Amino acid sequence: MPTKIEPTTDTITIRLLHFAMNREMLGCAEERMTLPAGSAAADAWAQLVARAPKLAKGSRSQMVAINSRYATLDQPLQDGDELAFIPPVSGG
Amino acid sequence: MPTKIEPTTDTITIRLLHFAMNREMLGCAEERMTLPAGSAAADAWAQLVARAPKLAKGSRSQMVAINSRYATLDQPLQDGDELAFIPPVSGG
Amino acid sequence: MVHVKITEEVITAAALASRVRSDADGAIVSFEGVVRDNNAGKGVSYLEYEAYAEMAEREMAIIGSEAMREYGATNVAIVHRVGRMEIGEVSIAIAVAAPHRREAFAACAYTIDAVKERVPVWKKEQYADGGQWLGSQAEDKGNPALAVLSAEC
Amino acid sequence: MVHVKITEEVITAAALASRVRSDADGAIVSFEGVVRDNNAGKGVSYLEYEAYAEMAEREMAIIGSEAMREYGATNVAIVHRVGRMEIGEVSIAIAVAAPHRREAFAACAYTIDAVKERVPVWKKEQYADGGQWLGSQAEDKGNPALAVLSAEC
Repeated sequence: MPTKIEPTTDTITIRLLHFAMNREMLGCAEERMTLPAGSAAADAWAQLVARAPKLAKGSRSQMVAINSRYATLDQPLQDGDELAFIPPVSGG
Repeated sequence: MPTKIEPTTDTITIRLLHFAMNREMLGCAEERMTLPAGSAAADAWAQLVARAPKLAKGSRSQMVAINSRYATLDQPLQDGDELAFIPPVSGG
Repeated sequence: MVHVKITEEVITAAALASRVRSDADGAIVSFEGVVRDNNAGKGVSYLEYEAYAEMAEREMAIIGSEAMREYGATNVAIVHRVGRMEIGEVSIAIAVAAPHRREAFAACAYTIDAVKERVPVWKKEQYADGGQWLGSQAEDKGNPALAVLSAEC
Repeated sequence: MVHVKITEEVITAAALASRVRSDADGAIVSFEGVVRDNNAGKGVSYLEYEAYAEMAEREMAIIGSEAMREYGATNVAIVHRVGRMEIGEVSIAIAVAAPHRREAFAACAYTIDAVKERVPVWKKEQYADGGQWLGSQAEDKGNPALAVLSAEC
């Protein structure tokens, strides 16, 4: 398990949303996560995979959304951001 | 005016339907026409054009239908056939 | 299954969608032709449609069968309204069901193209200053034999 | 105008058609995605759809704008249903109005293609013997950076 990081001015807290197979593997639809300031989506994903290793299989097919917009893995997160990993979509 | 042909065993009588601009130029939607046996749609058209010369302008764009099916101009007509000239269609 | 009708009643694609669907279909594509307020910029007041109804229904049935055979549609419904229609009213409604969307789109587009090309229906546009049958300005493309004939009269 | 919605209610394209039409439009093309009883031959009992609703509505609005700008649609409406759906129920309804039919067909086909490609909605097929999220078998095409990362964990 990753070390729990206490909120300080050097940390950010984000809202994470989980959907579809991700939600089922993680066992929840929504959570808060505290990360070191300057963290990106990739850092949050690493924490999720550490907790639910089955997620790793889908790593290469996830898209990233920050505040309801497609984003890149390396975009720095801001405190209060809403982050979601988007497994392959199948709407329509 | 073409000579009126009296019905005999050597003649056929067909039902002619007129649509759209044809109907307006001819002043009727339906008529009977008696023709010599062996006549084709082209012969009926000639009679119509003689009666309403304005039809001539559209001669090259008419299609022919015999008994509700597209047909050719030279197909011999049978007694009792329903003949229609189909000006350019504009449905939809 | 092909359903066709020429009617004077108000029509909608919605009324056709449930007719065409079967349990193996994943896509329904519908087309509605609607009376526009202009044609190439000229203001249109209303339209009048006229049909050779019996033949039109026969041709629409043939077109529907072609859409099934050649484009993979499961079922096709085509209804064409005749008589006077105001701006915004539906003159033709088509619904096509197919297992997948590409077949449904292709079959529906084929159907309306074919209807416009060969179903005996005519449209008269009414303007503030008169009316005109559409197609009457169409380029000659038909029967050269008739042209010769009429030249003789 | 673009109208979009993610909803748990029953949806139909019919309810959208009147929303999209303007007096200059001559064509309305609609698409309904319907729950099929099979996928590649395997029997399906019912479907469950899940969406990232806020983002899905945002993406659908962008897609609708693209359909207008790039394909000449006048107005576009897109509604996607979520929750459990039985065979024959409509999961997505799209209606597109345009002055002429080719634009309406192209814009509607573009819209459903784009929705399937990038709107965050997921479908779980339920069979007699279990369920499966679709897309989970999709080929890798995403973020190589994540693969490296996860390999480290």
